[in-house]
Amino acid sequence: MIFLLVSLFILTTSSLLIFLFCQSRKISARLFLWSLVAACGFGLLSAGSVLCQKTMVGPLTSVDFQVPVHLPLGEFYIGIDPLSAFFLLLLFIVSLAAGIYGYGYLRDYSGPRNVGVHLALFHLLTIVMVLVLVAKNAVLFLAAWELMTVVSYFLITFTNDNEQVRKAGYIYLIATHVGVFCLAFMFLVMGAQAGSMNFDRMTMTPFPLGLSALLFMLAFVGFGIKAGFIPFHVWLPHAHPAAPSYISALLSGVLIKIGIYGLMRVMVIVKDFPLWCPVGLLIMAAISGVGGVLYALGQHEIKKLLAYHSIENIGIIALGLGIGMIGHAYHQDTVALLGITAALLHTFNHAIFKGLLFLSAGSVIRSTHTGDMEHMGGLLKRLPWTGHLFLIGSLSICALPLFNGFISEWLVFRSLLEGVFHLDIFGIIFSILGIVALALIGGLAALCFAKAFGVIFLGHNRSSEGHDYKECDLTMRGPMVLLAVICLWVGLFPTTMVDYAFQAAQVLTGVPMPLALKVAIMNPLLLATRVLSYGIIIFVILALLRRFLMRHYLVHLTETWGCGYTKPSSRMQYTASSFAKPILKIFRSVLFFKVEAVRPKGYFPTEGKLSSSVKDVSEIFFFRPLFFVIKKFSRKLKWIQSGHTQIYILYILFLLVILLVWKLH
Amino acid sequence: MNVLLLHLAILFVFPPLLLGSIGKTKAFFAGRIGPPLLQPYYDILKLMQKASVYSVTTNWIFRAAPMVSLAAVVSAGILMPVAGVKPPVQFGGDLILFVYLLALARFVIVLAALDTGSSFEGMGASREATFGCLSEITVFLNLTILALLSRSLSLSEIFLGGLSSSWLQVGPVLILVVVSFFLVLLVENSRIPIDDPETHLELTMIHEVMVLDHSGVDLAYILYGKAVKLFLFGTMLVSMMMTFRTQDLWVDTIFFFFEMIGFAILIGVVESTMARLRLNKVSFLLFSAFIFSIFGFIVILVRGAHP
Amino acid sequence: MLLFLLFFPLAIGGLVFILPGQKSRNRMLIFTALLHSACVFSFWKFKPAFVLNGFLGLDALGLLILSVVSVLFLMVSFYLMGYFKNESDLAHRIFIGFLLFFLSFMTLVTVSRHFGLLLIGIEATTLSSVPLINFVKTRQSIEATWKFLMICLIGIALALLGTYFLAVAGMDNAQSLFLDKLLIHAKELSLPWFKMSVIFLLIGCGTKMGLAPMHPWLPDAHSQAPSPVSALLSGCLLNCAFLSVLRVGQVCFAAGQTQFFSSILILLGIISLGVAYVFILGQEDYKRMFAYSSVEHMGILAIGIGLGGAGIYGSLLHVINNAFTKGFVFLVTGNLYKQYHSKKVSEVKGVLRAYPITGIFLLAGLLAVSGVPPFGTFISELMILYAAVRGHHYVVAFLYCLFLALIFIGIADIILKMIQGGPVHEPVIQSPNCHPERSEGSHICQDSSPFGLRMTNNRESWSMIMPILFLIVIVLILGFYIPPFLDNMLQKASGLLGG
Amino acid sequence: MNVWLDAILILTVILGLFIVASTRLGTMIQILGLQSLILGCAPLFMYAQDMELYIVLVSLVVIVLRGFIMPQFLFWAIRHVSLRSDVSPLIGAGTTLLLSGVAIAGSFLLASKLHFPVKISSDILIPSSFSLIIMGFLLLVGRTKAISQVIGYLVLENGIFLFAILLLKKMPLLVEMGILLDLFVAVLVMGIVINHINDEFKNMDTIQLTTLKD
Repeated sequence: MIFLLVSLFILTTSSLLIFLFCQSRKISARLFLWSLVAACGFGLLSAGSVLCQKTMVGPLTSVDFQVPVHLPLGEFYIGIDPLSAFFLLLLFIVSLAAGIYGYGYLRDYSGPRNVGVHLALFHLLTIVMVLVLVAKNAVLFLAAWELMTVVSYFLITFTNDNEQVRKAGYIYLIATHVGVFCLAFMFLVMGAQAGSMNFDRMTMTPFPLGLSALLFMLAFVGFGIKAGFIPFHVWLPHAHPAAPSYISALLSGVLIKIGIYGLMRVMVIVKDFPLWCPVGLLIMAAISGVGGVLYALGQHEIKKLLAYHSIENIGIIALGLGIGMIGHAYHQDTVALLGITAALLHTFNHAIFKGLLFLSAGSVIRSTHTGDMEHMGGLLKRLPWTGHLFLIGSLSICALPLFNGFISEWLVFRSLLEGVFHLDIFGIIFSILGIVALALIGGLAALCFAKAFGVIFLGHNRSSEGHDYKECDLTMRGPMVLLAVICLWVGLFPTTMVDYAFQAAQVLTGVPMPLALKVAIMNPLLLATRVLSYGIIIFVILALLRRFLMRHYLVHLTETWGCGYTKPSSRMQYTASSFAKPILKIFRSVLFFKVEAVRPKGYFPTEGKLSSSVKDVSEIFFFRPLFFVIKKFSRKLKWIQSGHTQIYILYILFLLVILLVWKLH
Repeated sequence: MNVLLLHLAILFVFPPLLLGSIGKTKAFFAGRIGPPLLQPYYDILKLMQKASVYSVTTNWIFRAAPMVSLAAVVSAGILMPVAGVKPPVQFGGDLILFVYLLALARFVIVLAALDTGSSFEGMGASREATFGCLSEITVFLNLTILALLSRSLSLSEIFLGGLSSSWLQVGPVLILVVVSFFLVLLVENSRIPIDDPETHLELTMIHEVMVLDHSGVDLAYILYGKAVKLFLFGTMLVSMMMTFRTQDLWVDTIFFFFEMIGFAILIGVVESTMARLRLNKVSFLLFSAFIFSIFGFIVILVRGAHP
Repeated sequence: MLLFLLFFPLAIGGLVFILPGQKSRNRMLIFTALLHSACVFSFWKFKPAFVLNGFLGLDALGLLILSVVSVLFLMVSFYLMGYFKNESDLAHRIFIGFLLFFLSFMTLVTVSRHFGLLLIGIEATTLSSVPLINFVKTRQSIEATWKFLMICLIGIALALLGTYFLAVAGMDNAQSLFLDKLLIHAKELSLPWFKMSVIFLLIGCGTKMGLAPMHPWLPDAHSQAPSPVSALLSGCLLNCAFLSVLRVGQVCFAAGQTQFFSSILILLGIISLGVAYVFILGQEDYKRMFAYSSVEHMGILAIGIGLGGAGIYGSLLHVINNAFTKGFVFLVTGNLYKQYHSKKVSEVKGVLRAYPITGIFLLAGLLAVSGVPPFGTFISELMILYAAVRGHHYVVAFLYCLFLALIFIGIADIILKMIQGGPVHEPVIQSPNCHPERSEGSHICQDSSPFGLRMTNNRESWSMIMPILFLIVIVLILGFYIPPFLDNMLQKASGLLGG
Repeated sequence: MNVWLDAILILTVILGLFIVASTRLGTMIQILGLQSLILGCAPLFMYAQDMELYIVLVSLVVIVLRGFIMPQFLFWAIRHVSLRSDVSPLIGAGTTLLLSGVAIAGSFLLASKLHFPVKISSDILIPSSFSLIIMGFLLLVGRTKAISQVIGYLVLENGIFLFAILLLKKMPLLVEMGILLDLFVAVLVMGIVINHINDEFKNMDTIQLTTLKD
């Protein structure tokens, strides 16, 4: 705990100092860098110390700290239990990486905005996110949550001269703030039930099933907006392209995970829900996962694509969570623990590799000055570091073996299969649904990232004007390398993280982990990694064989075989849209996939055009009409303020008469 | 120990023979003598002795891809019980690893195809990835059914006797699974009616067009990898159908040998009797495979054959 | 002591009319305000005795509102120093004089223990604020004044009738309209008359308080008055009216008619929220928008009182928060108007870039008005919601949340448009009708150079920043921490209303 | 004496009807003055049995203020106005008259419903005050000239005062005087504002005062 307080203290003071020195960029940047490193170090220590404790006291060991400040409902009461600690872990890792990267990113920023203030806000965001994670009082939680929204809004709209950015920020602010009302409602209902706003007291109190269903729905909407479940995901694809890359890394790595954290916290407080709640969660998860990756396939703007992938991964996480809750509802501890562990681990992994992806995407955008994949290509030669780091990221997000994504998806699959084994027909049906969804997600994700990596980094360069691509420097490379290393580490030696995830999962299930089950989970993972090592050995052997066979041939290089075309040009490559077209055509009915083509005509054809696009259903067909209706309604009623005094007096009279009739008939 | 050696030996030596016997079958139907049975071995050895040509566009990915994919396929093979022989490694949930290793193999080949920056290979890559990710679902679903029937999550337990009782209980389900699995197998290994390994008309090909630029050792690796993959799928299909085992190792091996040859002949028959489907029909085929296995599930749930 | 508090500003106000020199008048104003607040804060320590055989007295509620009024008035009078630059001497005399009258009448409202006197005070505040609203005599301002005058007077007439009914209700026991007597005899009041009186009083005071549908005067008056005056109107005057509603509430609570009372209040509150949403969404005039948000907050107060329990504490807390928030928000609009010479949202761009301080203040205004932490409004609004949930008024809670969300959407849209983006470079020139505040309009001629904006930026004087900053800080602190003495006072006050 | 009181009350109501019916501002103001004057006398008749100095004082102030000063002031306020009749009212005179007839009936009905805690010397006092109030509202809502709205407000106030007569003894002098003073100041302010309106708009039609709206 003390470590956490220290890091909070460092962050607070340094953010104030940065704000004071915001005029001189040099000082503020230095200050930012070192304070960030120190604070994150202490934070990681605190999280680790909680997660490593091997006490048999049971899962609910939490270290508390309280400041005697009187507010009507709330008090400043924080504590770390394994669940919070787990999220703190990823928070500190990602914000460390993103922060250092941002320091490098902004070094040669020459815009009108004040960098010092921006950096101070970055610290502030870290602080409030920590507070959300460790808050043990609903009001503190809400306040921190709300602040988180506001601060992140300002970070997103850093470059708000751009109309697009302003719009994106506005959508983000609106969406999340509306979510806050659901949360406030939910927590207050809990508080009214428990008679106190402290989480501990709430955890003690039992909730009647009907009420808990209501709470679940409120929580799902409130936290789901933040986490980006379909159909509440609307803000994500707007916010990410608008924000600077390290901010999107933080958003998608940590911020949306905090939505997941909230959901889990609610599950800790309200222990049992009616069965349809987890089932609903599972279904929404399947929809978000598949929908997210399908939309991602349709995107050609790199950060939009990554944003939709965040939605997909939230779907995967929620699949694990859902099956875990179903298992909990059936009192199948194996399924429950497995599912929740899988969800937690995937949360961590996604934070890491999505952070990596966003950061590397950022340095791509920084050197190409565009986010449109159709103008990229062949960058692996020009930006070797970025390219390879992006490759590692995409291998992880495709859950391919050797990388961390595989471990967590393996766990999710495992839990779903356990569900198939241990549940009754009803449960089996939904486990199958989960399996199908997850399989589809995995395949599509692989397809999508083959497209992304291939189109951005491989082949010829598509852009017409020649850029001077310059590779990012050490301060930007370092954090990415750190994240990449973590990806590989978790992929090859998963035991530690899985162990931590177990610690956290026990908080949710409330039952301490039987050792046998732990072994039953751990062993396969170890064996799987052993198979992977065999694979590596085979690879080495093959490589040596190849070297041996080719020893006395000199490799000669030519053009790619153009299949008979005499002048193959870079514009003849497969583009991102054409790569994704077949699969999108298969799913066109749900995606509203449309291809507009202007075909060249005549003997001396003028230039033709071809563009394909997918429509985000929930945005186009739900939210926009909704807002339109709201605005229209308010415009319809403007006549109330007609400007005639006489009419106004009439209102008073009417009210008088109505009240008299109503009250004294 | 020798069991292990036997497993690896079969895994490494046998696969090209399948291709050979398929070729023979097709030649028989075409009324030709056709290439010798061991032609694939010759091809691979010949390719291994040749130099390679590389495009200037490509990176190391292009060169590493064949090795990675072959390694992935082989290490997937390490999980697969062959001829009633326990695989070197087995654990609960290795079927997931199995599928993901195959996915890895496909992924790197797709990347290699994109690496060349050629329009045709990009096209092939796109198609391969598309059909691959669609067939993956069905593979998973079928494996889940088998796991449910044999109450275990590891391939070896499923295929070594896990299913023997199920034929009696829920035969129809297994038939459905076998059919859908066979369809998926055709797609995964790019055989007719989905894809034609022989023709070299770029626009019609899926898998072949991806590897147009590979040559020499790399092509050899790819060919061999293809053979191993076919072998693995064939093994699964065969051990799905032939659950009967005498506990004698050698007898089982002989049996297995003939079963596989039979499987190859079956493929050959299909290839020589059917025409190639139009590309946009392939997804229907995959969908029907999916429907088969879903239907199998429904039968299971109705029969109450689940725990 | 109370008498001194009443008559001192009155006397000074009279004196100011004959006092030459703006400087001296300003000094007088500030001196009075300081003295006034000093007295008021002494009351927190030593409770003043009842005077005029019980006509005047100060209980917790009164003290609460009185202190709010006094602090806000002090800040506004500081602000005024930098606000008036060059306008006619007479206008200035009148303005300062009536400002002081206004103060003393508001004091009267807060200290009166007799319903008749209360109403007299309220009417007096109305009348004395007329010259303030009509300070710059343009068509719009005159129209606004007229509406304000007519509607408020009618409202007060109804309230007067209500008090008479109350007297009738208490004819055979309470024998008078003294609050304390009424509270004692509340149980024996004859119901039909009492209920009628409550209805009339609520409508009357609601009119003054700006509850929908009696609100229409409010946006006009607030948008047309000079910004400091709008700050006073929505920070002090509305709260005084709210106090009179609370007095009615006290009697109802004593008479055990809380149900009857609260149902009406909740209804009015919800209507006000709805009206605020309708007019805030897509509003073109930022002062009008803030005025409507005053309507919204009055609605919130009414709902809080109506819900009872924690809601009463919450809405009393919200009185303080809202008063200071609205105060500084309107002062900020004053700064904005000085810099952009327009109330049109479409003509204000990139404030944050052009005038960082004002921009940050405006931002704080957005957050505070829409109840976002760390501002105190968050806590108070949350408490009111809590009361709704606690009392199982789920429908009320739902509507409350819905309308607050919609209103936030509206306000955020407008303010973000204003503060973000690059600044507009050419200053906006308009026909004199469009900017009623002539005193400020006089800057235009100097500003019509491309660098006008920068110049006005320098004119952002300390006296126009410090008061705003002070108010913001208060609201911020209330968001983190409620000092025990304030807490006790709030407890006591809500105890009077049965909270 | 009740006969006198009743007569006075009826007279006030009838005068109110006259005001409602007439469209010429001058006459309206005069009749208003007359009505206020008679109202001023009402307390004297009501508390004829137990007269007190304080009541006399109140009624005197009322007679002077409302009967004489206010009308004069109103005349002063409209001295520049050329067009002295409220043409094109929102609700025509006939309709207004009809409505006020209905109002009178209604208020009698209402008054019969609620019973007064103590004995009143005249049982038509409450209904007549109600009907005056309603007439005031009719004027306020129905007329467009600023001045006629002021008149409406005054009629309303008269009605309220009529009711207040009942409670004259309960009300402390301070409060009564305060209320009267307030009323007087209110009329002053209104007059001043009407002057401003005249200056700015060149006439005092409130229809022009509708620029501020959403």
